[in-house]
Amino acid sequence: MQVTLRIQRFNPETDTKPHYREYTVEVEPTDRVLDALNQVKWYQDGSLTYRRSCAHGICGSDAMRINGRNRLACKVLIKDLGPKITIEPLLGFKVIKDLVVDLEPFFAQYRAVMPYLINDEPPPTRERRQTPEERELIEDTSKCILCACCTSACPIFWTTEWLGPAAIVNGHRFLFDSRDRATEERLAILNQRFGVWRCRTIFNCTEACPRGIQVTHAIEQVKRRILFEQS
Amino acid sequence: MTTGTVPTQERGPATAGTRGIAAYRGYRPPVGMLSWALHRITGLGVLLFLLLHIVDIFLVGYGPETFNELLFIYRHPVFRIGEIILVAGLYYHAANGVRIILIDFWEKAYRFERQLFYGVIAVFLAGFLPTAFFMIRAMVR
Amino acid sequence: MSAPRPRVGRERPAGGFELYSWYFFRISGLLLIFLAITHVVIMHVINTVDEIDWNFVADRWGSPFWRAFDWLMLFLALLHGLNGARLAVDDYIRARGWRIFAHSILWSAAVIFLIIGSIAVLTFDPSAFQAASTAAGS
Amino acid sequence: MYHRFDAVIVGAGGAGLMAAAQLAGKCNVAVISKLYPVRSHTGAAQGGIAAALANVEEDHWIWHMFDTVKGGDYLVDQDAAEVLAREAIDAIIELEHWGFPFNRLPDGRIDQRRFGGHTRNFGEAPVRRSCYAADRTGHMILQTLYQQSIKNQVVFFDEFMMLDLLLTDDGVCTGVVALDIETGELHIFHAKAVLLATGGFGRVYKVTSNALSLTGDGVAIVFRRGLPLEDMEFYQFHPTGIYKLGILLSEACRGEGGILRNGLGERFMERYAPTLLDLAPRDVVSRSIYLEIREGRGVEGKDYVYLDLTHLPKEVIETKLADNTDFVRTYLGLDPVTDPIPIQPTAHYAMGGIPTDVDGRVTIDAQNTPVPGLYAAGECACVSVHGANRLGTNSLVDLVVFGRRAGRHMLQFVQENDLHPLPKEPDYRARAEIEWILENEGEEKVATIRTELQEAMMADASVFRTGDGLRRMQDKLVELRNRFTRISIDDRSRTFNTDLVEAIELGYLLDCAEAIVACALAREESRGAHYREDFPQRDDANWLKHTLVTRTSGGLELSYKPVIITRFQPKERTY
Ligand SMILES: Cc1cc2nc3c(=O)[nH]c(=O)nc-3n(C[C@H](O)[C@H](O)[C@H](O)COP(=O)(O)OP(=O)(O)OC[C@H]3O[C@@H](n4cnc5c(N)ncnc54)[C@H](O)[C@@H]3O)c2cc1C
Ligand code: HEM
Ligand code: SF4
Ligand code: F3S
Ligand code: FES
Repeated sequence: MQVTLRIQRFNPETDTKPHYREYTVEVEPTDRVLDALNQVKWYQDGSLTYRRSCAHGICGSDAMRINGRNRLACKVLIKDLGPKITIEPLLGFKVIKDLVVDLEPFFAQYRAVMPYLINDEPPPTRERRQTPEERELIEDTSKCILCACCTSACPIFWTTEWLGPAAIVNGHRFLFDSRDRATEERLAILNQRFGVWRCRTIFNCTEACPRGIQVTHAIEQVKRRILFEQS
Repeated sequence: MTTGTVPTQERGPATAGTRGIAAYRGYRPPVGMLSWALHRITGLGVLLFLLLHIVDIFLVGYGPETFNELLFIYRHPVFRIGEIILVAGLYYHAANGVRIILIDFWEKAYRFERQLFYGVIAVFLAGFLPTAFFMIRAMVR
Repeated sequence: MSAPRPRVGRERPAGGFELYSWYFFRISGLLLIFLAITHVVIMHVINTVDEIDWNFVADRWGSPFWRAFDWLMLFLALLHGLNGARLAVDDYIRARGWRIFAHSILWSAAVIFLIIGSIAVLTFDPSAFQAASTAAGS
Repeated sequence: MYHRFDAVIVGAGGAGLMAAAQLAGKCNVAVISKLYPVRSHTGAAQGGIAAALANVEEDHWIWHMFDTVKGGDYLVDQDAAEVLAREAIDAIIELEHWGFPFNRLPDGRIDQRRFGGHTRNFGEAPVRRSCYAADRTGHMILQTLYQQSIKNQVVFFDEFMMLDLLLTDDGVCTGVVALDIETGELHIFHAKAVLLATGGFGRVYKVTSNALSLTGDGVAIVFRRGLPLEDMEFYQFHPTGIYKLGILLSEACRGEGGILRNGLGERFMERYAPTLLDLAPRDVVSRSIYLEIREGRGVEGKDYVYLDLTHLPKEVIETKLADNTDFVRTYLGLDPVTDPIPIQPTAHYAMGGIPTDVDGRVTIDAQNTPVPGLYAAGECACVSVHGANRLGTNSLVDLVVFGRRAGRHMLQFVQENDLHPLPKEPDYRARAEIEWILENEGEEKVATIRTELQEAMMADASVFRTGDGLRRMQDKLVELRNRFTRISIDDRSRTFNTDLVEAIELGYLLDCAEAIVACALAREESRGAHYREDFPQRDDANWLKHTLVTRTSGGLELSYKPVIITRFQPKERTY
């Protein structure tokens, strides 16, 4: 079937402002949007620029705005979108070129929550014990692939500076890990002015997450943790 | 290029790409975003009215003449319609406020995000329609 | 190129302002449901704007209960609403200078309106006028 | 731009990050990666990581070693397999201490499950050896290691693509040249030691489970600089990839009772492996599917067959195979509960690559002479623990065990050695390559050449090989290489030029393909994943040896190196 892709283009070397270009490609209805982009890049206009790698939704490279929603291009099929598809870069980040945005601020937010296990106690010779129930607490948030779909879907992130859902999800991943010992430092970070309280429970993040992570739920769990750990 | 932990956010100048309020135009809202936008707009709207209301209440202290002279404003049809909208805003805000509080304190609420929003609409209508009925009746009389 | 190591010392979560603000939203919001909605019902359902005049207010404020009721509503709604406006300011006003400016306006407004409102509700003395108006009326 | 480090690691997948963890904080180390580290393909691995922890039932490292050797059709270097099996246990515990969220037993220890080819007591019965985190084991390894890198303040150069390896005339490695993709600038990394961990090259084939970015860069660059590659003819095809997409459907589907059916609805494995049927080893099953397709019994005469799960209980499909079910639903719009799934063998894993010793040092000959300062680990390397056919879950072990060893050895190396001066004009080759591609005017398209390469490799150098097919492939490669000199790309800008990147990657793919074909043509026997229809028997008398292929001015040169056999003498491989 034929689809028309309306793609936001921007080349910093020649353009001052982003503009749109349309491409018509012949694809199968069951093809991914990424396949359609590849068609354009490989056979029509090699200068179209976007990130991609795994092509099946596990590396997080190709997060972009597809018909107004943040998606992974490799995880949406053409047939679910219809014959006209608008593709734009993620909101809230500096555009480097076409669909490629500067994710450095995103990773800086991620690093700010100390996303690693902290436990200064000398480890046992074998594994640290953790029950399946304790493990279950971090099942959902440990699925995060850092694709930035959630953060860039959050209206609070568009307009102001805050940690954003993805960083909080990764904070949650360690806060709720029974082996971690840095609860208080993490809570202190997340309790800051630009921490969890900025979240207005808008749920765009949850809707956007391609891994189906209950992002808002995780943020709310962190809020409750701060609330109850406080008193 | 990334390095170790950088605790603050660094953001380059936006050469292109949408940031700020303009971003709203480009994002297609699911219900969560709609409910929040309404909550914020109604909250700010009610606040604006409250500020006005404080001023007029202040005039009560200046005696019946001063105050009663002001009351024609309240009885003006435009203002009365405005008040109906205000009440609508307040009711929505109140109902949605309860929804937000539920999400915050009830562990399982996130599973019913959409249902809760529909509930908000239902509660809102249940409260607003009768109130509006009385207000409109008073107005046409 | 490499940044300073994050603190790894133990530290209690600071009882942050944002946390209390968040809490306040919820508590005041719940109280406001009763206050504001009762208010609306009295003003627009039981009575109508046509019936409300100075005497109505004077009568109502004859009771300390309604004074307390109205004052509490005023106090909570004002702080709740302005706190909400503060969030909006934080979200949409990014330039530091403007942000500080907007915050000062908000907090000044809070103080001023709280004072005016309190004066109106708490110091109102109908008898001063009632004497005059009965005199004038007869 | 010029940078100086003690050690530079190229590639931020499991192997690269594991090595970085050994060096961070102890010396001045940088990690260069053409993708953001968390985008590396290690994140795609599902099944698990094997180690004889014996948490669930009796197990010993020597059983693991045996399975590895047998699985590799005895082409495995047994000293390396021993290291792998012994150190796996340690490495898993280390990962756990770093926060890896393994699935657990009720008493809190790491849970383990069965996986193809892993057995108790030298082949008696399946054993539960694979440690896992749901079906996202690779994702968790990648995340855990990246998290450690952040903790250890590792310096990353993200979206920097290595273009050249700096070797002095006397064969010492002194660094790498890399392209900053974002700015188009060349950077010279001057270092005492370099580790290559650039992953596999599944993209030489049309249908593959590998990422679009897995183009064998490290392997090809080493090859271009005149160093040998080992065992390139051994490339594993996983039997069940989603049709056309190549996305992997785990072995567990068949473990749970799934059946392969051809276009006529026949359970065709009865013909090829009457006892083990659908659970025969990967190489055997892939061959059978391919044979059905070639004989016209694919579904609707096309090049796929069905994986049929419809007779399984719904809960099994929904819970035990949840992720696979999600893939099928998302990408095929089919429901495994009611529909058979179109599958075809998918290019999966390179057993061969850059030859190294057990410390990750890159070696150049049959005597294992190391290149001072050059290391390799992960899928791009060939320590030879996988021999002719890798067992499931053994690759992740390979990454952590040999990534770790390489890192440790590098640390010692950089502490004991001084920085070697760079060769003159270190970046002239890389610069010439970029300028050539940016300026070339021709009528050929990169994508067209790449597609033809992938299709031809799929036809003539994949599961089944013949002398004729391989020679045809050789001619095709000559043609493609010729046409490659006449490419022109659309994007001539410097900023984030992925058109340029894809052209460079095509060059690497051509190199890898050339090496595969040359080695496969020479090896006149069938062993593990290498199956020659014209030589269907394993031939230990002549071919129990590793292939080394080197590019010289006179073309490709093949030589051989003995297999190290310590504990287990080659036997017939029956399951
Ligand atoms: C779908 C799938 C499932 C799998 N499941 C399992 C399993 O269950 N168990 C198991 O043991 N194994 C499994 N494997 C195999 C295993 O995952 C891989 O072999 C392994 O992850 C490879 O790791 P690596 O570190 O060598 O490379 P990768 O993780 O592929 O990383 C390569 C790195 O090199 C970088 N790079 C590449 N070229 C350049 C360049 N020119 N310049 C700079 N950087 C460069 C990339 O950016 C990347 O960071 C699976 C593989 C696939 C494809
Ligand atoms: C009637 C009962 C009310 C309830 C239950 C209620 C509840 C809430 C809650 C829970 C919030 C916090 C939202 C969040 O954290 O995301 C909030 C925000 C807000 N409220 Fe109320 N509220 C009520 C009345 C009012 C009134 C009377 C005003 C106006 C004076 C008001 C103005 C606001 C504003 C401006 C915000 C900020 C909105 C935002 O930033 O998104 N509210 N309300
Ligand atoms: S939480 Fe989901 S949307 Fe957000 S970064 Fe992680 S995977 Fe992406
Ligand atoms: S969209 Fe934003 S406001 Fe909260 S619920 Fe999600 S982070
Ligand atoms: S390409 Fe990896 S998530 Fe889409």
